[in-house]
Amino acid sequence: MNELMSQAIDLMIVGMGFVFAFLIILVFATGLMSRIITRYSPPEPATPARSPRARPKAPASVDADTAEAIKKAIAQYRTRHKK
Amino acid sequence: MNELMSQAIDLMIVGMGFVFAFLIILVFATGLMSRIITRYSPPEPATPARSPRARPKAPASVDADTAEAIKKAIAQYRTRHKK
Amino acid sequence: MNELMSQAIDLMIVGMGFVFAFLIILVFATGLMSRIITRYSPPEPATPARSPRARPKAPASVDADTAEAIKKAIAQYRTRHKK
Amino acid sequence: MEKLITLWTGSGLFNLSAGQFVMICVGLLLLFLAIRKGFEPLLLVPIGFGGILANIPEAGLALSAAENAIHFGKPDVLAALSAVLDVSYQAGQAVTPDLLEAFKHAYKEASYDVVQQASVVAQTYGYTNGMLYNFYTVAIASGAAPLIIFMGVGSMTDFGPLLANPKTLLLGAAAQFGIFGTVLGAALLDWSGTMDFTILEAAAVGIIGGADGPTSIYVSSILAPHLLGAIAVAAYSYMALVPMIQPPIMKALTSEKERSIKMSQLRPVSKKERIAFPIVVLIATALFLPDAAPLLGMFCFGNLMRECGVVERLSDTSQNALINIVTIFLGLSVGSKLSADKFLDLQTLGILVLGMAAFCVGTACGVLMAKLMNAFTKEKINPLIGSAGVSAVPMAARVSNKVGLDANPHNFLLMHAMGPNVAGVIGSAVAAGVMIKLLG
Amino acid sequence: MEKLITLWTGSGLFNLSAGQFVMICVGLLLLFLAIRKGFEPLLLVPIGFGGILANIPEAGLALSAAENAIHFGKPDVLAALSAVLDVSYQAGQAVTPDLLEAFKHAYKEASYDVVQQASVVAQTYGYTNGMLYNFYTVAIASGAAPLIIFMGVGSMTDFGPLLANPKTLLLGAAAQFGIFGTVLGAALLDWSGTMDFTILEAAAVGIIGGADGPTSIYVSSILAPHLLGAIAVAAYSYMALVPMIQPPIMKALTSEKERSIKMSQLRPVSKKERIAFPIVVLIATALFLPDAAPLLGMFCFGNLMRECGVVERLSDTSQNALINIVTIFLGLSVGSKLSADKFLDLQTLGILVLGMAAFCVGTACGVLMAKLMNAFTKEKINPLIGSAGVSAVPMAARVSNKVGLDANPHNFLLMHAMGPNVAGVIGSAVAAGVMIKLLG
Amino acid sequence: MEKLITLWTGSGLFNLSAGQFVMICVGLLLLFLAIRKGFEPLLLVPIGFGGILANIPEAGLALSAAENAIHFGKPDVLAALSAVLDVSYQAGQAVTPDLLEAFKHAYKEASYDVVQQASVVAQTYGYTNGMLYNFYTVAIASGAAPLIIFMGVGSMTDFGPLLANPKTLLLGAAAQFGIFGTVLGAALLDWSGTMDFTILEAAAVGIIGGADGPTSIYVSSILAPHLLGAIAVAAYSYMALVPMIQPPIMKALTSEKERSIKMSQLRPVSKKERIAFPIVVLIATALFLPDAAPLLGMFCFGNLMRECGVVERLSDTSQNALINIVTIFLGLSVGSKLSADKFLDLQTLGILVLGMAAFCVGTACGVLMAKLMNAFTKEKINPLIGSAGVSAVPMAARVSNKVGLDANPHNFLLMHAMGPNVAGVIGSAVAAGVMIKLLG
Ligand code: NA
Ligand code: NA
Ligand code: NA
Repeated sequence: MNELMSQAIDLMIVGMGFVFAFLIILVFATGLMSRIITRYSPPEPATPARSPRARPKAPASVDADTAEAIKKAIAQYRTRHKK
Repeated sequence: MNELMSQAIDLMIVGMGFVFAFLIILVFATGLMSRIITRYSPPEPATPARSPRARPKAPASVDADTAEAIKKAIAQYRTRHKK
Repeated sequence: MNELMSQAIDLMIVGMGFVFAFLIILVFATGLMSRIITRYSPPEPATPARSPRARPKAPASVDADTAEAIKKAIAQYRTRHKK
Repeated sequence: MEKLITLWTGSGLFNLSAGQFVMICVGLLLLFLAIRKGFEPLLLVPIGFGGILANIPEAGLALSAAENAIHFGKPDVLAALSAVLDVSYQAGQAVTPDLLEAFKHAYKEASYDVVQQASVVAQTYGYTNGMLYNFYTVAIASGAAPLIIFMGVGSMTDFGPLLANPKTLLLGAAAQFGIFGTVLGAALLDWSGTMDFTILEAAAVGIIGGADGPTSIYVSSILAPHLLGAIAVAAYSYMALVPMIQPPIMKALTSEKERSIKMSQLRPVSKKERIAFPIVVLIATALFLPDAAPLLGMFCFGNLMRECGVVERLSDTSQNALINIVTIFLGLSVGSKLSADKFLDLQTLGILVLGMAAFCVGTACGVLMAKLMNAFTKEKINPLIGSAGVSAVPMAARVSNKVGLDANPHNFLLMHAMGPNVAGVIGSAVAAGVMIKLLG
Repeated sequence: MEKLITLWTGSGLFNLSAGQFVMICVGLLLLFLAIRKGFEPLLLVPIGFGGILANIPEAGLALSAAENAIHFGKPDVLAALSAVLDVSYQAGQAVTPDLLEAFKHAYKEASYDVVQQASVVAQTYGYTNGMLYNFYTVAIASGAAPLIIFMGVGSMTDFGPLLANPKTLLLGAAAQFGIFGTVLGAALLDWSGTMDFTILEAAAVGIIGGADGPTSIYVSSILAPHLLGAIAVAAYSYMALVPMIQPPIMKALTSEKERSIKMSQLRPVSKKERIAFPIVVLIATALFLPDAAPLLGMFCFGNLMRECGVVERLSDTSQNALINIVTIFLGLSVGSKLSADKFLDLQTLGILVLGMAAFCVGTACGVLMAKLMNAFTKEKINPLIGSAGVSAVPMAARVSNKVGLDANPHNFLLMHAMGPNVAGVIGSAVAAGVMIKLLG
Repeated sequence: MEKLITLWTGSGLFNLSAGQFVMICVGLLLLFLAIRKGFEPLLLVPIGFGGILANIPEAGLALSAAENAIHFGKPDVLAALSAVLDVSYQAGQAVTPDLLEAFKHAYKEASYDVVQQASVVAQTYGYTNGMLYNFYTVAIASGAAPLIIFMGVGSMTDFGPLLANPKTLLLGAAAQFGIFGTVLGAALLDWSGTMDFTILEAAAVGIIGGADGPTSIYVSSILAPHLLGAIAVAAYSYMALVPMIQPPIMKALTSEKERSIKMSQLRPVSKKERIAFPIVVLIATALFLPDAAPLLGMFCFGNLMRECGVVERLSDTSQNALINIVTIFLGLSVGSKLSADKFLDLQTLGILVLGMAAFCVGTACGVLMAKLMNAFTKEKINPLIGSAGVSAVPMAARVSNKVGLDANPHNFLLMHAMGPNVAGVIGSAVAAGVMIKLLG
């Protein structure tokens, strides 16, 4: 086994060890953080988990009048179909 | 009184003097500019003083068809309510 | 005739010659490209020549509900006018 | 095993100094103030985060290649640097903390050409500038970022209220007393032996009283870069505290009757006047104070783009994408100056105290100037709009409006206060120019 | 008192030279043309403003650190610079205007390495590069800004009309005669002894005839940077004047009947052809004229981003935020070259005259080429679209359309003229490549 | 005539080498994959185009001024360079290909200070850096572009699913085995004598297994810049191929029953937790792995801007205008490393093979880790979400969802897979930090 091999094996052991150590610490730190926040803060209206890397669409910008007209149109439509 | 004190006093006198001198010049220059512009130009529809650091919202962009449909819906709604 | 003149004449002959040569090559290359693409690809719905340096407007973003309501309003309106 | 030791001796926990720990806490505090208390978050979030990054042990994000090379102190690198920095060291000699201190000190005092040479030596040995150091060089040391932000502010500023009532420029002038008064205050502190300031440092601290972020950063990057972190933090913090700092002073200096003065509605201002104004300011700057040309020039350029009506695209970009991009890097760069050895110093305390005094003095002088003007003119102005002369746009104008409404619920001073408010921006840029001219 | 004198002797009014005064007026004129007359405002507003900034006395915004050091002429700094610049001067010797002239001249003629050394010396003594000088270095001297703008233009260009009728590329070729004809004109002026030009200067002036801003700036920054200001101003001004320059020439060279020729509707162009075209142009460039690769490469890259349909985000950014940001700094940087000693010169007059001639010759050659093509082909083209070959997108195409409508109110030539119009952009980039190859 | 010869001998056709021809074809292939097959087009369109530009003969777009000077091989320039680069050459001596090779080799091996000196010499003789070389220097060599993109990615990332189930961080850890396994694989190839790798090269190749573009580019720019082109191309290509690479491995390692495991709905996560998380990660980084601070710091900064809710402007800009601008230049810069002499090498083949292996190993380890966790915990997780731990956001999570739906059409795993998916980003940044610490 040449030097590169032993270096690579070393790197793998230390590297994976460290990655796991770091992320395990993070699991506990995150859990602790969540618990502290949940305990010491007033319950707030929580946002449900969003789909990542996608921002919520901007709200359809329709002015008040339009919205009103549309609501009426919908209401009208429903009323008619009930008949 | 040490040197720094005398430097600071100097700086204050010269500095405030200059700031006032400059802004007084600006008061006159601005007044002159406004008078010249008002005299030598045709009266134009002046814009009222806007709220600073805030730009007007972009107009709601609804395409022609939608607008047409909405107008009809509103007209319809109004007609009905008159009845 | 001084040296600058002869340089300028040289530059003009070589330059214009090259510009024409290059663009004539491009005429043929473009024609060839268009023919190859037209022959070897399935006919696709071609876009008509657009006005340059102007991008099409973004489609009006109206959410599904609104669109539905508007469709109904239009349908309703048409139905009435038929009567 | 050896590699595990490398990881451990290179970890933050192993190397964390007390100073770095405190500074990370300061960074967290700034984030808290920005996010929970709404203290100028656009700047204090990047500054606070940058401050934390700058204090991560061993990462050297805020250090130049040469500083990193000295920090790691390998004998052969030090030997190469010793020739450049004129520190006596020979390869093989023991590397003691004192020796490293000597190198650091020599680097700090080195002239431009020596710094350049040290940088080449360090990079030849494979060291690199930290990320934040690069950001600082490009954004602040070059002077570019504060000027570009000032351009963006210009393109967001409406001079209409000022043009309708140009006299209010004087209120913006008076409030700059806060700047020069603070310089005097720093001199007093130095005289009394409480803490040491040079005239350059005193001037840089004074500019906090200008209540204008980019101006403060621009001036301190020229006069006293080592104080830039503390000055920027103080400037933005106090700007956020304006609604708490100003009202008591305003009330103490005015009577109920003065606070109730109603001002006549502002005249409409024509488009041509709006276009001509930035050019008038530019020419006045060119004729009387060339040293204010970078600041006021970019400010007027931004405003001209806004008002001329033919370069909407450029104006939009300068007040959105461009200013946002520059703000991110400006903030991180300012944060890079929040290192323990520069911030955890008695001077920082002085800066915080003097900065607060500067705001108070500026507010008071603005109000008093308004009262003085009323003694000479027929058409009275409400002295409450004088406090808006410190700038802190648009916060100070809103404070004037609010205090005015307390006295008379039908008296809306907002538009009237916008005049002195933007005048304060011009005033502090002029004061900055004077200080750069006389001291720079 | 001494400080007041410092302020006064450092003020613009005290130091304003006649040349600077004239150049500030030129800057104001450019702003007037841009804002009131609508002359290419996106460029001429920043250029005009930059021109004013560059001529503010004592501010040195357009000067390098070394030029600023020479300007202020302190004996010890000059002594340090004299060794680098090889000017005979000893510390203590009197500083005369002649001496400063000698330093300035030596700096201007210095090679790259000497300029670098002078810069280090000046910065060691505390002088800094002016703001506009920094902008120029980053934006134009590096070549980046014109290329990035060209990329943006590429992503705003629709090659559809050209692809539908590739023959119109020849019209874009013919119009480039304006470029080379102008080089000849400059040589004639030089020969007649009216004014002096080198071949590099003549070529840089000729590129005005390309009627393409970024190409003009790119070429002149390589061949004759000292003329860049005048060339850019001429190029953008004449592009704005196209609706006045072209119609008389077009009418003089065509008969009423020719102007009324109706052209058949353009065939639809498939998405695949649009995607393939920039790649075809790129490969042709790679094979035949590598020196045009920066310009045409970035142009094709922009166009490929536009047409490929899978990188909408990048295409949008390159035609909005990015091009706007770069335009601001490009304009200010061009303005930095509007300094009195470079602009107020007989050559500038020559540039203005020759630039106008270039547009006229290009227009005429485009029209004549169209007539020549009609002599050989069955399907006639309206010779009015030939004038669009000078580029000046989309102004020249609109002119073709308008003159065509005058002759026949039902004849819409706009789309047909867009082909030669964008061909003109390619043509002038090719001409630029040839000139850089042969002279650069 | 002489000028015609200049044009011809300077044309691409005359100078095209076989290697350049092949690389231009590779560039076209990348464009084809990006545009027609949808392979990560945002990066591969600029990379492919940059690759073509870099291989245009004689244009030297990807070369430094010194490399261009050597390429053109004028005797006086070589004589000046010979002193700096320590190559034996005297003015007048014949310029042979071997001699130019010697110069090129000396430049490649030169230390930082020598490279700087050679650059000054070349620029003194009028040579300039190629456009792509400048882009590479500013964007990648400085480390800025990958970090800014990482900031943008941070501001587009939602840690909600991860916070709801922090255990999934372990899946992100396990998948990094792909990185270190690949390093071992490269060592094996070297041991077997198939191809040569140094440990730095092996580590840079391994990072492909991180399935994260900016991390790969950042690490390889530090450890093995000459392999950057091949590594970036492999990383982005395999990320695009994730939907083909992963499913067979996932199915082979799981039973139908395991694939059908339904997971309980994720708990809602409060805004405060979202704000605190990036700060927790930052502090953990500061304490345990300062070398990951640039990557994780910028990532957390972007995420904090997103979640804190008070800097919407900055967050929007960092995920739109800023990231798009940087992506364009990052892509072109990566393309500049696709030159024939670096890419057409046996090592590239090794990189492609090992990169593929890295993805497979990472996928497998993620799945196996999930199964292992199920052996110890009560609440079972669906092992299919383990494969998402390689990152390749959000492609890998979608693959988990799709394979899950194949097994049980009512089982939506997307949200559950997002946890390990973003954990994979953190995991590979940590792995990058470890490698930089131990080898950089
Ligand atoms: Na102020
Ligand atoms: Na043209
Ligand atoms: Na990963």
